[in-house]
Amino acid sequence: MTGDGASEDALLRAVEATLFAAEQPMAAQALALHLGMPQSPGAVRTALDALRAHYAGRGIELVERGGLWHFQTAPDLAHLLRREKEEPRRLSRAATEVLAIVAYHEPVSRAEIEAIRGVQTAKGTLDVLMEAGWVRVSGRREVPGRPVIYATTPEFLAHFGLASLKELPGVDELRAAGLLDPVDDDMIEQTLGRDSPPPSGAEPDDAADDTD
Amino acid sequence: MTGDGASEDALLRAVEATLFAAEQPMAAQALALHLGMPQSPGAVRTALDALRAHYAGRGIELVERGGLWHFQTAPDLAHLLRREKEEPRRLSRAATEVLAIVAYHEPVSRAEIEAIRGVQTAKGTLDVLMEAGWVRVSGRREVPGRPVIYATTPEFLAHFGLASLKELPGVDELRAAGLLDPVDDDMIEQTLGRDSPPPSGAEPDDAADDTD
Amino acid sequence: MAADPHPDGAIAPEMDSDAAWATPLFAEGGAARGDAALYLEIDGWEGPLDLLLDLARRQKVDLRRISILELVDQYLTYIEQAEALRLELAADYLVMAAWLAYLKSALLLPREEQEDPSPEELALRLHLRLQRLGAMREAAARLMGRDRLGRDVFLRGAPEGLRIDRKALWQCQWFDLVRAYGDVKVRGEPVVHMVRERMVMTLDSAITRVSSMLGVALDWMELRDFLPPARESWTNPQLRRSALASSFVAALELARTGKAELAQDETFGPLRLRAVAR
Repeated sequence: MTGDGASEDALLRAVEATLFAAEQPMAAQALALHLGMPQSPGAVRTALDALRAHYAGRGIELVERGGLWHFQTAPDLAHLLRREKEEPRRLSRAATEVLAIVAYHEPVSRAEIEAIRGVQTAKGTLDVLMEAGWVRVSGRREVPGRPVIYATTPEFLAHFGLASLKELPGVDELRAAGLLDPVDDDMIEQTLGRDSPPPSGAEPDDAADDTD
Repeated sequence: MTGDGASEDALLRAVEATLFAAEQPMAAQALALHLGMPQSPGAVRTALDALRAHYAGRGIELVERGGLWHFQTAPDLAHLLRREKEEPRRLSRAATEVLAIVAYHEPVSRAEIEAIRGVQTAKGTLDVLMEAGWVRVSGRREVPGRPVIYATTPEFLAHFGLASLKELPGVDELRAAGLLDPVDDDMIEQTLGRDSPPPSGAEPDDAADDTD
Repeated sequence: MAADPHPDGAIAPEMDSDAAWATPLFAEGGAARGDAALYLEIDGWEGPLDLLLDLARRQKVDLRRISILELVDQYLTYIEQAEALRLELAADYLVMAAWLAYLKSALLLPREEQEDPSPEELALRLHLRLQRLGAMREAAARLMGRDRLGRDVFLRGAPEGLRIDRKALWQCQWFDLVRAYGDVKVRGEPVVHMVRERMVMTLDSAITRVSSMLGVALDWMELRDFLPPARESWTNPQLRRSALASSFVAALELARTGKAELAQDETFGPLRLRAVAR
């Protein structure tokens, strides 16, 4: 603090550290008071300007808003603070079933999906499929209650490498592939006992006949 | 990101902004991951070194503590900042001694701590250090009784401004003088085998076994 | 510390701030407090090793060159004087005193009468223990005196924070999709099958049938007469029972809505119904 240069540098460092550690933006006057030099707000302002110039273009900048100074991350780097991290997650069994039903029966209402699956479908399951970008709301069915109906998206076809939904294997092909082999009675019992009943007795029948 | 210089500068700014905004110290690897370049921790390390050099002597500095990096105010400005900050927890004499023993001898069991101090250590003393986040249980020693062993944490290094345990004050001299040699297991066993406080009857034997 | 007659003894040092213990108790200039102070500070030590270390430092020489004999004398004097002042001493202080007295006598006895380990070796080991403790005490003081985060150096006061929005990248393979549909179909089919096998007459069809038959009937009719004739599929006893039950509920429903009236002359007797005249 002997020469002017040295004392200026010391003030610069003090202002820099104080603003860095401060929990709130600070006015030049408050900084001067904090640094024990209430008579020299001008010197503090000079230091603030010098600091602002030093940080210009760096990853951090010193900004003044309504007379209050604070450090912040450079605005063009704001995307670094909010980073999206994509985590691969396997679609749940329920969601896969719902997706398959939408693909085979589209457009289809939630009640119809439930009827086909034989169990109630959680609201979140369709949300997950829409978040994944594979299912969309395609309108409303013109029946009483005007239920929302769902359909697949072009992203769905792209993800599964399909030119169109017609490329999905038919029921006969599924049977040939052994994917429709009867399950044993215990399993049926479990399925029936575990899940809530379909919304109506008749619907599964109709819906199932659909694809034959 | 066209030329090398430009991309280096961009990385420098990104590392600077990220560490500045981070609420916790970050490892180079974590920074690389956050910046979407997990394959290039080396480039991030180069940027960190450049930044550390840039900030040297300023009011803020970039430091590495146990592999984790953070910005902090320059130590010589403590007098300007301390007045408004509350003092960190004051440690009891016993707690400071136990902390030093854990740091210089880690990993170390409670019996080993007691053997060095010559008194039983109150349960609460280690708890206080663990609550402060400076000491953690690091496992069990594979000897009869499988005693819990303690070690320091990255927070310990950060709090005391140590890049690593190698920077502990006087650690080389103490090691050269044999004062950090492992405490003999027999002695610990004897210490543990007694109901009376360890220093009492055990003392002469302890001392005798100590140097074997 | 159960034997410690000074309950504060175990606690008081814990309360001391690092500065408080590092300076007055162990300062080389301990002479300032005089001998009298020594006895009053019995609470100040955490066990005999602590006291021995302090005594060793009072020799005002490097800890490596202290005289064990002098140390032993100091300790024994301290214990004696404490006893003279009727201060109760913890057992560990007395045991240490006994051992030190033994060590002293061994050190003074002629060499050839010694057993293993030699008293010199015992003294050396005591010495090393004091050095170890002394080293840790100094290390602790130096550690506490460093530039500490939150006391001397500070992190950023108001960091923006890094937020990572986790976005699920949903994974599903073509085969998973197709197999899931197969599972749905397989699960659905038996349900359908069972419905077909358990043939029923629905309430709706019973109401339709009963009310249309009532419309043409002129007089009381027995409920059973409303059932479909037992031909073809209607011979199935299960289905007939279902039809009877449904027709009965249909009759009740028609009576409730005022379209029919019911009569039964005796318990379990035939149930008759007829249309209510408009």
